[in-house]
Amino acid sequence: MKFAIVVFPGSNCDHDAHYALTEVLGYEADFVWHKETDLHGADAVVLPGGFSYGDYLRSGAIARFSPVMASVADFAAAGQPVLGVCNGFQVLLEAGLLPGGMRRNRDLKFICQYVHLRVEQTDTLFTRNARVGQVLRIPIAHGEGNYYAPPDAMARLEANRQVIFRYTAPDGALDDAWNINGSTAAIAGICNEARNVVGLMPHPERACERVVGSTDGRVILESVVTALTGEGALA
Amino acid sequence: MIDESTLVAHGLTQDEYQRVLDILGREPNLTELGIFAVMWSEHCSYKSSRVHLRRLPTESPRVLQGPGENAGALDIGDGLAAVFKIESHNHPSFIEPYQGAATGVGGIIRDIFTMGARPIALLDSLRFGPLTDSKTQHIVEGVVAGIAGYGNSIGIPTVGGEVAFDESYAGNPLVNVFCLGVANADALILGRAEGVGNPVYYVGAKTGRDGIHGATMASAEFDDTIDEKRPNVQVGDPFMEKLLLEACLEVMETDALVGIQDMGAAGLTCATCEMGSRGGSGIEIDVALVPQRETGMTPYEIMLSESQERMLFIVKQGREAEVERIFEKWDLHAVSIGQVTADGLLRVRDRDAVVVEIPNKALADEGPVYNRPTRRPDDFEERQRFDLATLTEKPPAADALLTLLASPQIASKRWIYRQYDHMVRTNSIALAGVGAGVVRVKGTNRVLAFAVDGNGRYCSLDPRGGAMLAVAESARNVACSGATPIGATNCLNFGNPERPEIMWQFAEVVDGIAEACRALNIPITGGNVSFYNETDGIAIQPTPVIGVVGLIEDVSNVLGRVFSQQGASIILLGDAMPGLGGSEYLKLVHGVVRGTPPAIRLEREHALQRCLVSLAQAKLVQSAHDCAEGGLAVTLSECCFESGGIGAEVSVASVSDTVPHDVRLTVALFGESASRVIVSASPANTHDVLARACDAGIAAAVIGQTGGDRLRLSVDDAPVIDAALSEIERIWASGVAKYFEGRAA
Amino acid sequence: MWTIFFIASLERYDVKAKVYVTLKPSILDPQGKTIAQALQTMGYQTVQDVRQGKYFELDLDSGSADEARQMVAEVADRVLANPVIESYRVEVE
Amino acid sequence: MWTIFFIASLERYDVKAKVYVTLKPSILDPQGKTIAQALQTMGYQTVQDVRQGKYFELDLDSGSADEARQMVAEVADRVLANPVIESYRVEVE
Ligand SMILES: Nc1ncnc2c1ncn2[C@@H]1O[C@H](COP(=O)(O)OP(=O)(O)O)[C@@H](O)[C@H]1O
Ligand SMILES: [Mg+2]
Repeated sequence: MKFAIVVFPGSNCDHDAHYALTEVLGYEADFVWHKETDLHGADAVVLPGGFSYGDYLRSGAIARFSPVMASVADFAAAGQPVLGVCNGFQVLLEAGLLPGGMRRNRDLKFICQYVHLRVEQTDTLFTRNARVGQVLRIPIAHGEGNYYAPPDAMARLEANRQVIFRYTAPDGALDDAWNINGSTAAIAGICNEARNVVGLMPHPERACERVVGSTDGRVILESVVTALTGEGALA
Repeated sequence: MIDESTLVAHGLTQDEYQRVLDILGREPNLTELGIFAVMWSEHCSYKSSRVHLRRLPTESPRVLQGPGENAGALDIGDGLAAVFKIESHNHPSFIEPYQGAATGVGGIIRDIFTMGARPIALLDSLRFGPLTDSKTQHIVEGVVAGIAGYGNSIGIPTVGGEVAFDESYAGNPLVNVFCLGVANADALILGRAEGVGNPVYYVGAKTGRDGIHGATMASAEFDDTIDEKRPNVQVGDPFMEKLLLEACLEVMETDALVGIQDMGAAGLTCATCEMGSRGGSGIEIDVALVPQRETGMTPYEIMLSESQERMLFIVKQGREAEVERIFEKWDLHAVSIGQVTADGLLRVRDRDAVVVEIPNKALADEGPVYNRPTRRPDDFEERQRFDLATLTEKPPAADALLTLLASPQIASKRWIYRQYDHMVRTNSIALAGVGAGVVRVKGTNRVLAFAVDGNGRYCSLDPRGGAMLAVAESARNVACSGATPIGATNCLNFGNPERPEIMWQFAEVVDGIAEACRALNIPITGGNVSFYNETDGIAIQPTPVIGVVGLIEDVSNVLGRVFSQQGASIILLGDAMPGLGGSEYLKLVHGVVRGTPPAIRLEREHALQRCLVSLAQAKLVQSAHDCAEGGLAVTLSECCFESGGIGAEVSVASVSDTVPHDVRLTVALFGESASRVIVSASPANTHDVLARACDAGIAAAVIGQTGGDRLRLSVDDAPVIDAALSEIERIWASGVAKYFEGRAA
Repeated sequence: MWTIFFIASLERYDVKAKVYVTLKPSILDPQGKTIAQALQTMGYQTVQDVRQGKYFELDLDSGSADEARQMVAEVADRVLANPVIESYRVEVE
Repeated sequence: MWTIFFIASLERYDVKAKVYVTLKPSILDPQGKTIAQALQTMGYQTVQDVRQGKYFELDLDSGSADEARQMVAEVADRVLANPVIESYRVEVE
């Protein structure tokens, strides 16, 4: 099982993703420089967090024009798994591989803290090992994570069950006070219609070891391995 | 040609100018004069502080690099080095809070990766005026956002820091930033130019007219002409620096580099002459080859520009293409602007014309050195005098505790550190806000812990004692996480050194730091001095900020601040002593800043810290928290906060020889006696903890148990505080944030 | 009371103001520079330089356009722009 | 070669273009809302609403104003604005 981790200029969670996937979880992972168009024969692609191009203009707005993105789009179109984390999610939105866009956080501040995410759907490549309603404790670190999609797009997202994670209270209750950045419908993560492309603002790669505070992020990274290889499938 | 007013504009004295004439044996031209002026400014030359800084201890078997290079380095085992330093960006942060703080972060990060280290953590040490003032709120908002904006973008976690508020900083905020990186111990890269004929390369942002004379500005007080100093503002570009960081680290792996230095204060001038001087070489460059952002720039402007995110490096002849290729990969264009020469001169050309010719050594090492007069302030003894009996009308203890917990000084700093990405790089073990920064070193079992501390109020009452307390507190914070302190850096923030009272404070502080570092076996590997922190003749409190670095050899020995179990024993290590001098309680509850700060016995402090480390290694304690501002009552509260609702019931005896009787209670609760730590231990381990403390010669007593959802405190068996934890925690949690609700960012 | 209030409210106008905030020309604009480079890389070779600024639309309920102009200039100076590094321009319709 | 280059370079114009980008009207603008509230708190009671957007100045070296207009419209649509949430306006001098 091999992952490709795309490195844009300004990506800064690329090494964290690599460490989590290889050192912690024991998979293979290659960095793919944004000017490359070959995905190194990977089985899954990760667009990591960070500040591609400094987040200048809009988060992800410049990175989506990188040469590698055409290959990522083809890879996604072929039904293969693509995960965008934080800035990676923003790149996927800008690239049109996922619907919607991001605004500044409701309180206009960058926010770094643990949040609670409720798993809404498990029939995606990145949540199949989780339970519906399971609450994950995973950190966020972003200034522009206030998700928005126009009403018609929202209706389609909900009808197609494309909302995968929502910000909730620790017990999984929806509550505006726990909607950390003011996202529409408390959306923390979504998938595409084919359910192979997933983007989320929280950082699963930061929540893979007890020593740094949580292991709740593993289920997201492990799900795709189970989906592709059968390893670690739930009984 | 060089007249009196030109000298004044450049901040050079007649004597200094005479020295220039002697060195050159001729009149300098204006560009040369500008170069001398910045290199001999206080900021670059340390002319007022040098004679004192020599008294600091700088050696230990772990020191790989002491003061003098871009950063210090300590051996941390496994073939690795911790590379760290602290820098101030006080003046720029007052003029433009966001950009000033942001470029301060950028500058210290460059100092670290210049040494060949990958930066892995930042800490910030901040001082502002009272938060009730809207101008201060604006500054705080900008500074915090600026640090966040730069650190978050470049992907280096800000894992902790400290902040204090006092009137003396209202017109002179302090922004000190500490950065730490990890390098291979045998691959440290130095800022030297060697090898005649080796090319000198420039890479990074283009040069604009930014911050020309920033270094001389940092060496002058603020006054009504501040507006004229404004066009100098430098804007940070963290994206550019991220590219530089990655490209430089990649180039450093090739061994094609001879030396490298960032262009910080005094820009191209400082980078060229310092590298030349360290390597005993000459350097010749052509300013026409320097990439420029603006048109019509003169050699003077190019040499003195402080545009950010620029590096200068020397490449081994024949390896140029390899180096250029790596920079190209990162979309950076490294250009050769000159070469190393044998004559020891800084020679600057503008195409065919030679515009500067000055010996590197004269600029970098042979600047003026002043042993400025010192005088103890006349009111020194008077301010230390304080009679506890004058404290009438004391509020009930419970009310005083609430006042303290609600004050920004003591309240939760979450509003600040939540804006900092403190988790990127997935090394942060203790989360920001729960003690020292604690960061693992991937690929090893080792952990580094570091803290910045400094108490300006203590230092204003007793500079020497206050400095010792700062070293002790910083080291104690590190030891509370289970780490052995192994080295330190320092940032010395003071007023105008030309005033004898300020110079006296400075000399006393240096002596205090030196004495404490010797006693605690902590070498100083570098630092920074920031003078002229005055507005309209009013100086800041003398504020030494000490950044101590500690080492934990086994990640499983890391300790946190908060109680982790119900029913644990609460143990106080160390003695309570009489006195309230300089305390947070006196200031916040009575508005009094007087008395003598707590006395410190350094050998006891050392024993306490060693004892803490041994308790952590033996896994006998569950938590440890330094007893500092606000005394025992505040410290116990902090141990309960963020613990998931674990309360405590504690009973202590008052300090017996304190008079009068009703003050004893106050001293017991809010006195800030040094060298005290609260630890918690399971009942089964309690005896062993006490026995180890006894062996170490440390007073230790079980003062209560964790449990319940209240904080209950008795003094001499009389209950004095009984509060619902959730309620006092709410007050503490909003103490800083409440000032920023509804502000337009 | 009622009448006075009624008359006063009749005298208010809906005014739209626009404020353009730009970095002063000599100040580095990292965003603009990065955007310009990206556009060139994408093949928009004719782009020489890009500067990024801020743009505000204010809806006011003002006594007069003059009153609005004065107020918006003050707001621009105090809040919307950072006069240390930015300049601004106000337009009132 | 020389002549051709010379003629070509004669035919280029320095063109300045401006692009204004704002969130679509139906989308809540958290920045604008916060500024409006802050202004009201500061005593600017006549402020009803604020919207914050971005403003770009592009320096081009174009064959003609028309060519520039077309190119800038494309750049605004593809790059400077995100049409999912933003609208834009282009001005070419
Ligand atoms: N300016 C700051 N930046 C980041 N974190 C801060 C800042 N100020 C305080 N903190 C965090 O808040 C915690 C409490 O601060 P402080 O009371 O100074 O700690 P301590 O009592 O351990 O010295 C610290 O552990 C620190 O990590
Ligand atoms: Mg402290």
